[in-house]
Amino acid sequence: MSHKWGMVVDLDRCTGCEACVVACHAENNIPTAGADQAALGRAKHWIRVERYWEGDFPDARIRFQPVLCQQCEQAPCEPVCPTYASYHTPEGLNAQIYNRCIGTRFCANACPYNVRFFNFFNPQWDMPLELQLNPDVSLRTVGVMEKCTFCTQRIKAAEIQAEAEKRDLKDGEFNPACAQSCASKALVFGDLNDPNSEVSRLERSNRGTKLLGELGTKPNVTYLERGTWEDAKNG
Amino acid sequence: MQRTAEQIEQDLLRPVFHTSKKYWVAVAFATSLFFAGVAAFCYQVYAGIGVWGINSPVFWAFDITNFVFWIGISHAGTLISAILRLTNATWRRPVTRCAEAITVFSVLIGALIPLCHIGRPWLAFWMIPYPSERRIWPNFRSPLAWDFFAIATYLTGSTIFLLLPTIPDFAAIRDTATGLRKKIYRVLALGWQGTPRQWQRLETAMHIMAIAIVPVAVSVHTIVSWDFAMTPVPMWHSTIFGPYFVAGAIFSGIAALILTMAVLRKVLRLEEYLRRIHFENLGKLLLTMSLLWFYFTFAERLTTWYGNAPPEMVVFWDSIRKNFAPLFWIMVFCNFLIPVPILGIKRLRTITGTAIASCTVVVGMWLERFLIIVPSLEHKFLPYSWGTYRPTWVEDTLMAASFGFMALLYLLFSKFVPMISVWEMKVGLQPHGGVPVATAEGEHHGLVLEGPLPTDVVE
Amino acid sequence: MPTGWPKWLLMIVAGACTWALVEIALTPHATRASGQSEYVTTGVFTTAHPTAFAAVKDFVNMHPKHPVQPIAYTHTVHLAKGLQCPFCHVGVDQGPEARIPGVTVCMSCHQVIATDRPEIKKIAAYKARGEEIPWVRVYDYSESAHVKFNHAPHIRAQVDCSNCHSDMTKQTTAERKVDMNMGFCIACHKQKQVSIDCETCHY
Amino acid sequence: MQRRDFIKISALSGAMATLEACRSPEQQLIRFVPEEELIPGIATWKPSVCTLCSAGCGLQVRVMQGDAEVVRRGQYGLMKMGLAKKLEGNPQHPVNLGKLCARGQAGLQVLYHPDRITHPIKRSGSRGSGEFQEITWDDALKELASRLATLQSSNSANSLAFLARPMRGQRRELIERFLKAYGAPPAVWYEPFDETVLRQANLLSFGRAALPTFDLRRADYVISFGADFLGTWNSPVAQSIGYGEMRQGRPGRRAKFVQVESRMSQTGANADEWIPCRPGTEGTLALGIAHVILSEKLAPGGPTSPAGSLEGSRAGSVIAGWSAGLPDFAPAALEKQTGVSAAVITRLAHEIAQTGSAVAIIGGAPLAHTNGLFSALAVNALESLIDTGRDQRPILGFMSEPELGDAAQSAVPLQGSLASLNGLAQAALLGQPHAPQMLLLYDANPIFSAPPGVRIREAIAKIPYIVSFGSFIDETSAQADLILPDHAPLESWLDSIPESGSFQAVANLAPPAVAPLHDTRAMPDVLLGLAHQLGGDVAKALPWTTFDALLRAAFIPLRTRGGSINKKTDDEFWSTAQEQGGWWSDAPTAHAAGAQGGGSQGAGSHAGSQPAAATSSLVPAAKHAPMAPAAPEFAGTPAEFPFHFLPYVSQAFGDGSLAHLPWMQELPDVLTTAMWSSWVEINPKTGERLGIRQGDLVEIASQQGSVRAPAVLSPGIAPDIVAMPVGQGHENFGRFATGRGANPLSILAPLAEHQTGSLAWAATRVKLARAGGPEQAKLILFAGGMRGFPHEEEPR
Repeated sequence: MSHKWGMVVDLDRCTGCEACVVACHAENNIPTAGADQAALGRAKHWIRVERYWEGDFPDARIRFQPVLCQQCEQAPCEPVCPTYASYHTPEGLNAQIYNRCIGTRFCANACPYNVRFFNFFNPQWDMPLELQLNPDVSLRTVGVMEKCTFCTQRIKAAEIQAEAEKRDLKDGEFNPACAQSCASKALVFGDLNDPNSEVSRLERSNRGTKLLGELGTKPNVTYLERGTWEDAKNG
Repeated sequence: MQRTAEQIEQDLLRPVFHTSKKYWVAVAFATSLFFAGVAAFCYQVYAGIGVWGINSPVFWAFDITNFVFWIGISHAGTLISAILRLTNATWRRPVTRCAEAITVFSVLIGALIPLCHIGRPWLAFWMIPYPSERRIWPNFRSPLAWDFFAIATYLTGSTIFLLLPTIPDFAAIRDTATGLRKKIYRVLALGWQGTPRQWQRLETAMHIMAIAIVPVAVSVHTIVSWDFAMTPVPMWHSTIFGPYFVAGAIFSGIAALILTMAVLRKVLRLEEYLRRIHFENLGKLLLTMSLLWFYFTFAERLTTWYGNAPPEMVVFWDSIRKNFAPLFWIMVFCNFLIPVPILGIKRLRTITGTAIASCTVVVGMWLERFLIIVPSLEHKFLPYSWGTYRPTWVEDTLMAASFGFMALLYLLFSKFVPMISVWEMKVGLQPHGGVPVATAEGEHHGLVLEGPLPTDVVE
Repeated sequence: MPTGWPKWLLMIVAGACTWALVEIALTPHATRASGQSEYVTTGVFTTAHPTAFAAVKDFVNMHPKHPVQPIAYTHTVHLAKGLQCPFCHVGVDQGPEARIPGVTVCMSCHQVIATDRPEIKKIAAYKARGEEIPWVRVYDYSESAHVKFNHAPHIRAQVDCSNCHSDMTKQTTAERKVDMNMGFCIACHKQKQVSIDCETCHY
Repeated sequence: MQRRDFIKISALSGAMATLEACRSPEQQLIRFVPEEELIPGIATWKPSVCTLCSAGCGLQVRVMQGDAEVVRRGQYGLMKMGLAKKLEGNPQHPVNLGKLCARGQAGLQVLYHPDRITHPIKRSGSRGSGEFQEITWDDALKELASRLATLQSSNSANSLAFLARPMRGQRRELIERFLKAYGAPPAVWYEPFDETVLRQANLLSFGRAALPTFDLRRADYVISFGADFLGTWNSPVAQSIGYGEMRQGRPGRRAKFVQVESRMSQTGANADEWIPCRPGTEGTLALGIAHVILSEKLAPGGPTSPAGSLEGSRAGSVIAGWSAGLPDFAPAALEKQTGVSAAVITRLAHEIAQTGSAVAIIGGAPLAHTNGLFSALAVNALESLIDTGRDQRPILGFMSEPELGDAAQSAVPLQGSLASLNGLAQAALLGQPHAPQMLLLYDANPIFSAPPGVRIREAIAKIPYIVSFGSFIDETSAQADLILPDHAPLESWLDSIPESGSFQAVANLAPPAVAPLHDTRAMPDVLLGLAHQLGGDVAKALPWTTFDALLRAAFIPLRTRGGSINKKTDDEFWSTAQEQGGWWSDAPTAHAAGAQGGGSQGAGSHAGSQPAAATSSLVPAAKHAPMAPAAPEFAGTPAEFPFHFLPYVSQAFGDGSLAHLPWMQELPDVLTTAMWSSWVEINPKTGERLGIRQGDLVEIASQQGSVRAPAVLSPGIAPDIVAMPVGQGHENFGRFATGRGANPLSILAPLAEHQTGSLAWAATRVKLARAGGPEQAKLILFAGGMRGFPHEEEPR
């Protein structure tokens, strides 16, 4: 049975701690842009914790919302790429093939979630910071679009391991860096084709929503709305 | 007082044979602009495209604005001259060539810009469908791939359309020139002898091209508009974009044409040939397009406002009330409020008048493209990821260079080819019509000038 | 260039061109991600090519066919002696990379065997200095290929080493006999009916 | 554009370097024979310990082979070696259960930081000029040893001072023993945000001078007074794990969470109800709630539970008027004082009473007022009243202490660290008879983090000889005469004893995860070496030659304590402990916990599962006279300084010690999304009143001085509060932090909590004025928009 990787983001568990953000930087060799570039709006965070204010003092509230690539089934970023650099893998991921990318940036415009990031310069690390780079993830060069891959290198590694041991992948056997580091278990990753996996169980929750679902992009990431104390009390 | 064939030939071929100091200064200026652009591009390739002001989420800005702008300009020529030829509007004769020239050059520039704007220009050839051991073809679902083919077709088509009617003039130059020049033009003239048979062939070819080029032109700008309309971006994802862009393109095209003519008229001293009537007629056309443009803009904005979709309204208000309001209203003035009275009132529809109107339109149409692209990208669906855009000197330089390049190409062209079709003007002289070598065939080929020249031309 | 062009214009043009060239020539230099062969010591690590020339070479896929090695190692001899590849190239059947043997591996045998040969003496000298043999990489992917090749699955799938490294029994020091371009990989993958999905290798 | 220029330049030189390199890259550097043979491309996971905060989480380090430029035998060269690629939580570890916070994961960049001090250096220019010259370890140690010897022989050994950041474990032990044997006064442990007040309060209320542990996964109602327990306070990872469970871990049972604070913290942002209250009145508010519960006889957890009854609550007994039912704390009376309406107070009391297991938490700003201890005791009293532990044991409890051998961990002192730092400063400034002649610095940066009133800068300038063990040049170590760089944590033997975050006793232990990159030496080994050279008592007191020997001696006794390791021989135990990343006791069973928790006593006598450890710090409650309510005092008059100044521990930088890590600099702040800068949070109304817009430059002035930073208008802060994150404003801390932003600690008044003498960092008053436009301020925000939660589909 082929896999369909998906994620559930429980907005009721998310504390906005941003451990996922740093985990992603460490795992995926995402360079730090530096103050000048960040000021120009070129900071790269494959996963970001969006936060929105509601109300005013003293009734002010904040809503946290981790946003990463939604790995849409009907992804607007895919058809627009003239070179097939952005395409749909058999396992339901929106892959970005760096070496095929010529940098038209069309996909980034088409993405309604703004989760595609462009290499405006060749990334650089002051030595010896480069020793921390993960050899399992390629280093994107200038003019190339990049994005969340659901840590495809981890998926590949797990699949190769399973193949070596002649077995199927177990649910929760591996996780993307973000889900792996999430203390409050707000991010749950797994195989949506496996009805018993935790992710598909949670996806069926009645709190489930899709981000910008009205655009018909059919994301493989599901958000679980915040609950309230009253709901819980009333059962 | 009518001019004789000799005078016409003499007047129109003068630029080819005599070069003024002013001309070289102009060339120098244009060239320096162009090479400034080349330098800026080299710097961009070396340092990374980050030296532009583009950022996340505004990934397109000046680059694509200029691209759409130049492709738009290109609709002047071909479309106009093709339609005028087909409808056999006799006043077209002095106009067509400089129109067609504009087309070819602006398409050329428009096609260059995407090559400069992509992140890895050295891989642009992947847009070309060629068999490789990788067994990967371009993605034919991508509007950019469509662009590539449409523009390639348009470029070849309009080039042919420009060169066909110059053949007899090349021949004319060949006959008068001497030395190296003669050799060159002998080649260019493709052995034109002006036999009835050749005239007939030329005629047929021009007819075919005239008919073929119109749908191509329309499709090109429709496809350009689809670069935007095909993506779920607020205010981009609209069905009106196709016709809207085509209309806008013709609009800006005519304006550019009028401007060029006004300049040529002074520089090449063609007052005798580019007369008020030409500007007046083109002015009328411009007026129509201005009204049409306003209609489209109004329709587009009204539907958005009525639809009241939250993400679209953000862009809507941002462009007409907030950050981009100044640009937006300048655009409305330039494209509508200023040109319409000038072109509408006959007394103002003078050569200067139309030239001024055209100026504002060219500016306005550039702003229109900018206002379509940037505000939408700045405000996509998730407020958290909104951004802003400021151009850098590199982008400014590249833009200036695109104009410089246009001027340069035009200047060089005017050096090698008479900017007004000599033989067509001669045709205009025939009292009972017919081609220079009097032949009955002429009548069947619409080459004949029905009746005498319009009075205001003759006066 | 037509005559009559003013001098200053020519200077502008020439200036612009040369400047552009210099700029390109000084494209930010690179080192490889740690774990890969080429390593240059500078203050900053970037993913770009060392020089414009290197970039061009990479673009047209030029590689040294037969790099000169510090030790004139002979695969022929060792393989003839019945050594198996994984004996020295440890890890080739376990993970993505194969280790290129260092002095410790060599000396584990040559402590006693053929110690009098000049090449062996060289190795011994390296060991004495506590230095590693600076082997030159033969097969490698350019940074911009973004290829992630993993030996282990291929070996499990009984792909013979010689498919990609040609017959080592006929080589002394390794030569780049096989041009490992994408077509080469695809052809084999198609023939073996395994995935040719882009992301199988490119990520 | 400096950064890009810098890159350009290095690119240029680099291009040159590469041109030679192109000929034969291998000739560039000699290549060393690897110390360990790793299989390339295959990752191994090694245990380690996170040292970036006091929580003491267990780590797993992903180690892979790679080429690194290292120093061996005093020679630079390339070596294939194990390189740390990623830090993740240790799944077995009782505190963080395989999870890790943002700061912890950035520990990697401490190891590979480009500004690390790579070899011992000696001051060559004038002090603080930042001019140092390289020096060999032998020379450096010889110099230090001789100076120590002379100091001792001239029997002014007690003029040796040791200044370090508080820590729990064998390093601390080693330092204290060294000083004791040498004859020097105990070390000065300083950090700006110390928890002395809370430890003192817990000692009085619950009999344990330790930070509390919360079993949030069982909580039904959480009311937190200023404690940022999901972000930076106590053991955030452990608490976040519990938080997730209490929200959605139990189908149909979702806890309510109320946060009381004057500026919305990350934790407050997650609350179901956020209640702003006047600074320093949190304790009063807590007693108001208690009043309602007591007076209306709302017995939480049902009438059967005696917790509602007045007597029996030890925590209550230390509050004056408790047994009388807190007559002075009627909600109506508190409205003006606390700024919270009586209705709300009453409602909270009723809600709490309804739910089964409720918990009250206090931490952070409320403790940093002059009346911090009172607030803490008040909340503890409320806690003991409402935390009935419906099932098994109370939510709030204490971690048991592992009984390490010989070098048993000393109890954390209950003296506020500001007081001890003050002592040092005064001694130096006044040149008292035993004024410090030599200062050893370890991992503390008081010049940055102490309030100016302490005048630590002048004090340090007066000390003749300063030695730093720091890995980086910071404000304080820049003053050093000799710097002996320590290994990075991942390169050294680590141990620590978590104070909270689990109910098991935990002793962290980890061998080096990777070989040292630079020519550095572990501080403990250096101290042991010095002890050996000094000889005499010092050598006797520290017989070990290396730190791991000391650790082994300390850990071996745990073998007989059962717990996570069950091995016959000491060697087996020792190696297993290294593989596991430490030792921990078994999880307390419900029964045992019940006994320990003493359910009916409320949280009365939470204690560790080992009586010995529990009693070690127990003091009779009766000894302490009941505490009368105290109003907070502030530095500055409301007239002149209309705003309360609230510096807060930064999400990314902690107390500023992590500001040099690029990942942390580029981490968008949780609430404001600011990067690479510092900022001032003010209420939009206040901004309107003073004509301050988002991003404008504002100046905050206190009696002590003033700082400038860009303004962020935040609805989550009271109009009379000005808040500013701590961490930026370093004048000398590596390329990423130096000269960036402003340091709020530099305008704090040196006010101390009255009872404990720890820094009252929330007690300063300031005035606020616009100082410039956005172009001067340079506020860098990651977020474009801050309003308008995107429309989502209706829940299915």
